[in-house]
Amino acid sequence: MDNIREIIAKRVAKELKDGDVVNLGIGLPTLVANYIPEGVDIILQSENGFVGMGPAPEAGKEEKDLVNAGGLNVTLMPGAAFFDSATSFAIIRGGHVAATVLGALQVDQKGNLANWMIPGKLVPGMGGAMDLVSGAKKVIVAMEHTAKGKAKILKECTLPLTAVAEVDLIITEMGVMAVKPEGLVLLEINPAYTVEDIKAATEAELIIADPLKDMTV
Amino acid sequence: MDNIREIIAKRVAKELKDGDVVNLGIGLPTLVANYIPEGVDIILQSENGFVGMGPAPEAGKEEKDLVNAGGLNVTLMPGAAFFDSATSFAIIRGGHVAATVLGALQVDQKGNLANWMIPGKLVPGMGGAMDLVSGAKKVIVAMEHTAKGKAKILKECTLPLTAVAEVDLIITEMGVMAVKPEGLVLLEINPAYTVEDIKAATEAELIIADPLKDMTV
Amino acid sequence: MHKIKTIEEAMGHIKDGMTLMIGGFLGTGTPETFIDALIERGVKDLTVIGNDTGFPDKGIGRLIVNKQVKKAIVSHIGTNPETGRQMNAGEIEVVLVPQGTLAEQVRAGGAGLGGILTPTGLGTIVEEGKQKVVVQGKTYLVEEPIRADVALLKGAKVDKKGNIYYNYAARNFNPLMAMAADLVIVEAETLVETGEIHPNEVMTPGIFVDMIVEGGK
Amino acid sequence: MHKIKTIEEAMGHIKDGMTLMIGGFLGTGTPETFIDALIERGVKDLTVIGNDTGFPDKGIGRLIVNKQVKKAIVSHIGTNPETGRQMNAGEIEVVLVPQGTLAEQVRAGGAGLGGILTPTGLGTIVEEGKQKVVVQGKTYLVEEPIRADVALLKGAKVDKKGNIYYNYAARNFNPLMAMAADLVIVEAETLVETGEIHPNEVMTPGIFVDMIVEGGK
Repeated sequence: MDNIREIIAKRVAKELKDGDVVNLGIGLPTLVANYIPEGVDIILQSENGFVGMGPAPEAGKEEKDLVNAGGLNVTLMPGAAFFDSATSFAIIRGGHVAATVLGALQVDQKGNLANWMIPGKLVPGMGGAMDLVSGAKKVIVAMEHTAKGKAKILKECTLPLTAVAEVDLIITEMGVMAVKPEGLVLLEINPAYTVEDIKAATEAELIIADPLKDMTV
Repeated sequence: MDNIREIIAKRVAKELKDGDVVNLGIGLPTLVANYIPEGVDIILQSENGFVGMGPAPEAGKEEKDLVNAGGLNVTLMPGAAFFDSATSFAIIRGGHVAATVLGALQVDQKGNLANWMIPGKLVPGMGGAMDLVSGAKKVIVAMEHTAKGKAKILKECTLPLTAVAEVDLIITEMGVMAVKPEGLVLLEINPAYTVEDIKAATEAELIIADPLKDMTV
Repeated sequence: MHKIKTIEEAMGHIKDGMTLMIGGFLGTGTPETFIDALIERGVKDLTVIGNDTGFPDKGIGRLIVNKQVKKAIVSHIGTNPETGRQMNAGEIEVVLVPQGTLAEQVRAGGAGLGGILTPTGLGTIVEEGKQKVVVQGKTYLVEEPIRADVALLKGAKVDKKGNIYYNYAARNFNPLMAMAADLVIVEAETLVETGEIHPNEVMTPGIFVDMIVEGGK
Repeated sequence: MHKIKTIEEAMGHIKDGMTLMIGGFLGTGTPETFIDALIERGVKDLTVIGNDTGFPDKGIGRLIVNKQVKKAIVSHIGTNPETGRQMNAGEIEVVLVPQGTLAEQVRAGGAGLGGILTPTGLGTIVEEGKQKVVVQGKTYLVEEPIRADVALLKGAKVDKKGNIYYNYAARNFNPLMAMAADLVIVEAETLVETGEIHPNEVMTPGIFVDMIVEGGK
């Protein structure tokens, strides 16, 4: 389990380029920050109102009011800057975030995403996710490939959508998939799995890239 | 001439209440600041981006970047605050300005105002005037009653409008007029003039208040 | 204009059934002393506008747990299970709004705008019942302005004119809400003399603030 | 991400026919060193977006006098008679926009909004050719977002990550334009080390800024 999350986070980290402003969702996406390659300087945006977020502080060194969008204490990198929520989402909606990484309940081959509610069951709310997915230049869904054996990568989402046709890349422990005009293309495969394994775990129609690369982390 | 401007500015000053945020237009309206009654603390807003504007500095004490919307050096009152142009007009449009005082080329009995262009002749632009007139709680037109003997207070403006039905009060050297549902009401008269004088200098239909008060400054 | 009040004076203005904007993001930047007072006074049937419903023991969540809220307009409720429970039981109405949209709606309410056009939520249930406008060939949702009877804010430093300086991520919705309510009350962690916040560094101009209560946590 | 450039490097990106946003209000907050360089380089057919056309010898006005501007989108031209002369002679196109509307249009361009709804200009020639939307029973004009190829800004203090601190009324349109152009270049009156501007007091986050040129006036 932890190994799966680590694989996903490490692979996502390779998508990020020097100077990118990146928003990492709560949970698995947060781990991505631990695996940024040497020499790559990314700037983390936190939608509660700042850029230049650093890692968690040492115990006892927490600063009041210095928390991330999950309410957890963080630190600051040199050059950090704070702003109000309207400016925070001007950054997000205005295309100033190079990439947003977030989880999904479902994602489909058209790039639709559902990650904010299960009617009659779980309605946590969309928070900033709808704006992030609409506004970020690149939307990366980072998640385990299936949920308790059930496919999450579908022909068409059945849950209420977060956004329509905004997902660019799906990264799971099994591989890397891109949403393209021709459909959902499997670009890379984790050598621990076969194409048949992935097809079996995916409801969406997968187009297999040729050549199909190994997913290295 | 100077006496006329002084009379108008003094009378306008009496409209302002303690704590009011006020925007004074360029020219005659600027003089109003010199006549604020004792004990009345008004806050001047300058649409180029601050509240808490004070009078002109002594010669040699000008501060760079500390200028009013006319580009002239000013000083700051205690508690002044600066902001960007979007916030400046959020203040103006959002009804946070209690009163705006500005001049007019024409104003009419329905409260329409024209003060930003004369087609084919003079097109300086509206600057912040359209927002100020739309957004301020009280719009006071402060001007000489006529221009070279020609009426400026009309039945209906003929020049391109700055805003429709937004003027509340017109203050000239001859008197004080309020735009009301029933029409343009002469509330106060400068004892130096008769009602007939004012009627002759005004194209708009004037309703004479009963009692008609003296305009005291 | 003496703005400094006791908490009893200030909170006495909040009546059953009112609409309140409350600053903060998961409790960071929320005026907890005001929440304490509202709980003590037992005002009920409140409509609350804020980023989220905090936690059961922190932020806006405490008013929910104490059953003083009949309607919440927020971007998420996931961190406070009691909000979800009351919603499912039909005890509270919850309106979920994308975070960036909520920020702009509050800003529009304070800025005299009739709303904003956003791509966020297009093709999702968020668009239900809303007007759409096509601009430059793209479709946008019309999101309407929001205002409240009272805004409750927290500032790190507040001067005696009501100028506010926020610390780190405690800023969030506070400066937006400061513009969008009929009565604006700020909790000052530290009350300072007028002038101690440099005019360049004021984050909420005092002209928006009606009352200051010393002694935030 | 090394952002510090020579003025030659930075200004080399500005080509004939480009659309430029230029910060400042009657020249205060205008990057005059960049204007010098544009005059020296002789780039022409520019579309310029700014608050005003300054004075003949100050601010944007100098580009007008030097006949490098084919179109100006501004709120007023009254302080620069040469703009009016060129306009009447058909040598330049001038689009006059209410100042608060212009500020919101630039902000919308940077914030990913499809525009804003404003009451300003209703019933005047400003409304010609524009969509209208009725919200909560009131009619508003749809004002569309504006973007530019390049934004030219001036900061009082700029750190090496591009974080900007503005002085007094020199802020005006600068922070809005910082969000709304493909290439953002700031003139630093004083270049400081990263961290010298407190993260709370950054007025334009460095993520918006592509290039910094030291040595503004």
